[in-house]
Amino acid sequence: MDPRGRLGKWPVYRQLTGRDQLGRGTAARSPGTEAAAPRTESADRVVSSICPYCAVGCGQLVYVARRDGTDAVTQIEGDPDSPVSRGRLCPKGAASKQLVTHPGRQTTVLYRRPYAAEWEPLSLDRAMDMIADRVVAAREQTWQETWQGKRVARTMGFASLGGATLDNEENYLIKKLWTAMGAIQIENQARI
Amino acid sequence: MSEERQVPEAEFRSYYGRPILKVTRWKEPHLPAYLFLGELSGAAAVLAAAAAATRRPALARSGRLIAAAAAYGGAGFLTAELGRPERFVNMLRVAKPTSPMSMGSWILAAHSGLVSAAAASEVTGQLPVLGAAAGLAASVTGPLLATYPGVLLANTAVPAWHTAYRELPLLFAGGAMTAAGAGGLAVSACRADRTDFDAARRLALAGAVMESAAGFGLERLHGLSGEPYRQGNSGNLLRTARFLTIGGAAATLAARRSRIAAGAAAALLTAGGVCAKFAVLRAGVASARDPRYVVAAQRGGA
Amino acid sequence: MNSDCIVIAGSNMAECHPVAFQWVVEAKRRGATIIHVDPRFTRTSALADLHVPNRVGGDVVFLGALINHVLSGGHEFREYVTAYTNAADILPEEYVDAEDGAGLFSGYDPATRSYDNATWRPTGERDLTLSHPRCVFQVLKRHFARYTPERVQRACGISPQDFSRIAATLVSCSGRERTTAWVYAVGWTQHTTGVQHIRTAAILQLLLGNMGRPGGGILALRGHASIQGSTDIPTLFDLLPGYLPMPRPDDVSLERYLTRIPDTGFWGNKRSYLVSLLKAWFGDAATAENDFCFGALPRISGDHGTYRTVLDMIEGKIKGYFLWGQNPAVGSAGARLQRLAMAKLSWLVVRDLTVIESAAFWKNSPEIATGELRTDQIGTEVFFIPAASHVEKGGTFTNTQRMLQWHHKALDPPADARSDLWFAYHLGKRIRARLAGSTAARDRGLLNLTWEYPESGEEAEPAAEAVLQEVNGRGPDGRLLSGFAELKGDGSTACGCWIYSGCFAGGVNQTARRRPHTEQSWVAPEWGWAWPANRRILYNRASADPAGRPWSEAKAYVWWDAEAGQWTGHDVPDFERGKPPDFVPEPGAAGPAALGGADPFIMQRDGKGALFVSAGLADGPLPTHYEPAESPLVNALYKQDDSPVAKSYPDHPATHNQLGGAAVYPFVVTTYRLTEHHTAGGMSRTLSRLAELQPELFCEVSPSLAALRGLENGGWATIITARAAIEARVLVTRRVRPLRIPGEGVIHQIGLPYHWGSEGMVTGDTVNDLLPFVVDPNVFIQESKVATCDVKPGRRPRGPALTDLVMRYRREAGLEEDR
Amino acid sequence: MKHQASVASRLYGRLDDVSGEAGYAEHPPRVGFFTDTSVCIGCKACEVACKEWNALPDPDAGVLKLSGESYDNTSALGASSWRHVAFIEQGPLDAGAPAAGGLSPADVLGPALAGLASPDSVAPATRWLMASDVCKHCTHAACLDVCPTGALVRTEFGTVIVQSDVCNGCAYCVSACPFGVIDRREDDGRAWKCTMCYDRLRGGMEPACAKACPTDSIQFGPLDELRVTAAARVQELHASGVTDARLYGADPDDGIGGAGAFFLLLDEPEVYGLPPNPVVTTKDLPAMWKWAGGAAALLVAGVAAAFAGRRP
Repeated sequence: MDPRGRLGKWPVYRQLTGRDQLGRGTAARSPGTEAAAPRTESADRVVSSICPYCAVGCGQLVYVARRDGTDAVTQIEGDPDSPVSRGRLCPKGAASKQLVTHPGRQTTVLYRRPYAAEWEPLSLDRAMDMIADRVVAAREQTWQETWQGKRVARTMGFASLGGATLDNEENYLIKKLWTAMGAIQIENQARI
Repeated sequence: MSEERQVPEAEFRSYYGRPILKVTRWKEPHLPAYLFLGELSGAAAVLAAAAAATRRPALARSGRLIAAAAAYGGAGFLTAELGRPERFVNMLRVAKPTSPMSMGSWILAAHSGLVSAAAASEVTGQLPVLGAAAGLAASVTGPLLATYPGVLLANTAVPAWHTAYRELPLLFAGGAMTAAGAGGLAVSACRADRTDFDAARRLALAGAVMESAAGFGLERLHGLSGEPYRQGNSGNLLRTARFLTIGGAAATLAARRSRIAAGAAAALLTAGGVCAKFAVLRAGVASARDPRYVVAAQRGGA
Repeated sequence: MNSDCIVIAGSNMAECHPVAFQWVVEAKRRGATIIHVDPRFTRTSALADLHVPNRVGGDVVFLGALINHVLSGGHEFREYVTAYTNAADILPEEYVDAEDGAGLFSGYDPATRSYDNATWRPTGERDLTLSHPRCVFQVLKRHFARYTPERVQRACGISPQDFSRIAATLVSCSGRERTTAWVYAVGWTQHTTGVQHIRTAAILQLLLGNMGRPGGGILALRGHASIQGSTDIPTLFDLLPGYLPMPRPDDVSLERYLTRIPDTGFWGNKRSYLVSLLKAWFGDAATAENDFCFGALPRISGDHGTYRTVLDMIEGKIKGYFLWGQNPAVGSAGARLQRLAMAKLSWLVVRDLTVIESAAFWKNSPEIATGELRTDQIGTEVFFIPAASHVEKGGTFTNTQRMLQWHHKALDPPADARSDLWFAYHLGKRIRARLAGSTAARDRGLLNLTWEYPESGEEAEPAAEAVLQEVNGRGPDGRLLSGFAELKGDGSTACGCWIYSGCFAGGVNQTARRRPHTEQSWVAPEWGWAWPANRRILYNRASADPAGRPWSEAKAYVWWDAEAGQWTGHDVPDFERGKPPDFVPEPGAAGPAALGGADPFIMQRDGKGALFVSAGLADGPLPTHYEPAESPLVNALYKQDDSPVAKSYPDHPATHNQLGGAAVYPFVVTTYRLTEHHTAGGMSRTLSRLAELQPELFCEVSPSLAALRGLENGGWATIITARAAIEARVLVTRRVRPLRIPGEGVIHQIGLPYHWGSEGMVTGDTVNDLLPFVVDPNVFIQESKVATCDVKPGRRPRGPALTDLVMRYRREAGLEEDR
Repeated sequence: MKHQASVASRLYGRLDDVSGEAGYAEHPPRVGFFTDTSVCIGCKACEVACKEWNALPDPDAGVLKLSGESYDNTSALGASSWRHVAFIEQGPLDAGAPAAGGLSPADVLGPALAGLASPDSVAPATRWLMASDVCKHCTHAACLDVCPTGALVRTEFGTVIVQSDVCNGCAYCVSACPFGVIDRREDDGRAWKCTMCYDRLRGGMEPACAKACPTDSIQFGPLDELRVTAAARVQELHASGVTDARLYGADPDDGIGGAGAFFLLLDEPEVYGLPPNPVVTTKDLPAMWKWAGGAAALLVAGVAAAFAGRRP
């Protein structure tokens, strides 16, 4: 830095004394430009993931940084190592960061009372208990031990829809639990 | 739904009729006002110096005051036009000859300093020699302040402005003389001593002639690029400006006697100048918005 | 990438699977010919060498005519067909082909609208000369003899020139030295003849010798991230993990159940698959004495598909409903009925990232606007339980190439959001706690369930790795198994899903392998793990000739290494490693032992590719053209107009007469997706980055239809079917062409992307309201690719007037009662 | 490497070492984009990847309308859209030169539909051009030249960026850009455009759009290498019968000295909304200053003449 400090920072001075007389480059660079760096470099960790949208299964890299005490996803982009996608993504895959961080995401439990006109908040724990009660009750009320004289040991009291957007492990537990409960009305997007 | 963009098809193709260029972000009244005040300040400074040199102290005094006021008025509009006005000082961050606005900023800064000094010494009576020197120097920065905007507009991708790089500086130089002349008329009309009045009148007349000639030159710009100066709202405005200026010139001729005529002449000339600036801005907007001008110009139909 | 020709039909690959499309572009750069068959000229067509617009619903005629072209011209890959397909099987005299049965095969019972396939079973003799009149090859020839290029023009609007150009390309790009690949998606499957579309392509590919070979085969482009996974480990009513069928009331014992599953090929080890599953679920409680708790499984008794369930729901028979990342109020056909059904529930639980239409139907559904439903009269109690996103939980997706890929948990989910693993696990814990003391028989299964997984973090998230290990299977000593070959039927092994066994081989999570593609072969076996046994191309034994030599150097993939005495190649052989090509099975052998050394299709009894399917399909052993449920054309090939076995629920008041005739609804409407949006829009219309790319629902119409109905580009149009009326902006485009059908005049087709609903940043009417409950008889998939409609300029009426508009059209079509 | 290029070539024409001319003693090779629109599938992954990486502001929900112009609802580059995918639907008649009766995309909107009776009177679409447009990072960048604050600068990679900690929103660049790329964001006040992911380049990373592009239509790399690849690709296409293929912005002797982001197009540039033969305005700047000087002199002369009369 020039001994006269402040004057040395003035681009016009740098134009006169440096290699960039016309002020098109080095003379006019600002502190912000000098400090430029990709925000992924300040990430605490990078996790390899798979895009949640379609069945191609493109590889994704998820960058996480710790900001004021909480972890936050700062970038999601393609995983160049993937033989399926070679680091590339489609518009939906490229929007994954917004998918997981956008304010429109509903992250607290909502409960609608029968006939009510609005949602009301409910604790997760309370909601889980209420749902368990309703499942046990519905199962009991609609249990079918036999059908047309043959043993079926099932309930048609409650149904389940969904699974194509879930992990295999999640599908496995749902199918395992539902079947053990005798609930046979279980379906997912593979059928629509 | 997009009827108004329905441009005649005949010989050219575009992307759904959408503009190729970006329409300027410069707004009314800011740009026209800055152009007019810049011209006024520049020419007034020259007038003041000429007046001082020809022992017309009253006119010199008025000239310096007008030059200072117009300079600050212009700077005010320029800063208000910025997206980030609080960073107006960044205009002096670099000195880039490739940027007319960079050069213009330095000219404006110097000119404002000089006319302020001249005006200050005029008002306070202090340091008259220094004041006179500043006034004299301002007669160098003044003309540049008046005509550099011609380069500023011409040095863009807007076909109507770019092809007018000869006419625009002349239009603004003429406009400057007219503005200063009109100012002189207005100021000296109410004084008994006629010589100030005659000089201002001659100046106004010369300015009117030059401004009208340049305006006429704009309309005659051959090819599609000049079309906005002939047609549409911008074309009408340019013709109106010329009528006002010519009217003003006529009034100036008749203004030898009555003060009212002098006032009318000053008003008409000023109105003509301002109107010409609006016309030039709107011509630029029309030229950027219609892709035909870009395509035709670059396909050789310019 | 290794294909000489790629035919994309029933799929819009560039838009719906864009990143996979890079490989089609790669193939094109190497000189492959890309053909796209689609009613619209889409972004896929823009990159194709040839786009052929077709009338939606004529696919079997088009594919059948290609088969006819191959057979009548002798273009089949003779050696491949003779050795690897059941072309030589001879059919019984009793068999009557649809050709002679006016569109019906022998064994059809009009009362039950179903077939008895007794007369389809081959006699057992075979004629390798393929000349016996009743051998499959000749039956096939006769079956498709009338599927001519002229017939294709009449049924599909495809010109003979286009047809012959495709046929010639297919033939020239198949055989020893060259292979052709077919790519399809729901464009083929969402029809009442969906399964048969794929069957026709399978026959064609077998005849051309493209199956099991690099650059050949049929690629199903599945939709969701793990929709393949959700059929392998099925949250489906009719399947157990690994495609084992759900037990039926007659399966009074494990043995009785096992006899119902054919002993074909590797299905021969069915006992070890099922018993291992039961041991995985019920652990020590499952013993040989109690049939390994086989009795604890519920029995299904017919169609419990989502459409049947929704109809039961409308009648108030169903109390509760769980939605796991699915949005039927917008994404399911007959969306209006979906919403009316949910209004009859006692309680509804929705698991999603945002408040989707199905969660807020009681507030914002179209029926509230028309007054058919009133918020204060909807008694459904609704729980919205926020879900964790894919970066807030660990687990595997199975992609459209059967590859399991682990996605790592990057951070904890916010606030109340939890993974579905957490939700299912903790719901199960709570339910089991409530039934802990019960001695009731029905609760024994639930209480005997192995339901302990290591929990971590203050949210007590169950370990997904542990669940995957259970799926992989363990030996008696708890050791993680390395493949389904190690499964035993005596209860000494436990395995959650036999086809996934090996995904945790050697205690290593194979699905989490990430060796960069730049550091391994183009088959990339060390990235993730494909079932079964990490084989990337199935039936790849067929890439070698009967003697085990590659058909050609260019297309070498898997071959017999005589010295090493085993199969080897670029991929894991889809064949018993040590079985030599000249192996002849013992007479009377069953299961894998019955497969010879030249029998690549190891899931079939005889290891041969099935040109003729004698069992397993509800709508006939050979694909036969039937018109869609709603069609502007009459079947030009058979007296039997539409599918004789398709299901349209005529017994239910809500679907009693849901179909409209072509007189009042003259135009064909087809639905599809856009690159920029995701199915029902919950994961795209809520995001500004995607919403701004395609902000409004639009319909694509040809300039001539626009002129016919006075539609203006950018203006509004109302589309009316027998079920509903919706409004959409108009996009006039020459990419949608009117089809000139000789003798029928012009068929106009309208395209409608179905992503829009009432919630999110950009909203719009729900296209699925327009569609009926009409499903394919095999897998019950709905016909949402083709229906008939009318279209009018301007926006639709608001409030009750909308219902009046629909009813006015219905009355005109002779459908008086309420829809 | 002769640093002191002649003055003329510093304003216009071929300039081989654009970073050197801007004062960088040593610098990496100039990098850029080659966009091969013949493999673009119009998926807009580039638009989303760019906005997500650069955290560009969302348009307010109210403004989200269907454009009615094929699948392009972005419509143009701008202060908050640094990538824009164009969609052009063409039939056999209007591929190449505009035939009289041909339907060019622009008039699909207009009255041409009124007279249609029979379905075949309109030729079917046989071509759907798609192209991802971006800032050209010109060798002679008018925006950079006219910028009075030195906010727009040449980087060590030869790219052009707006330094947002300097820009005061004078908007001169908006009128100077011959491609209509850069614009001022009205609520923010500053001008914005594609930075070719300058921050990523500093980290040795590829720009977000190039990385995301599924079919590698957007290729990033050293500009010299890209020009070789592009020329070969054009030959490849011509050989396979796609005779419309041509490069746009690849010629270092063109009006802007060659673009840092150039294209392979399949039709005339204006069909994509690109200027057919852009020339950097700086080329005529010396002449402009001469005319301004002359006018200033005239002004002085005029005033002098006006005051020339003797003072009694």
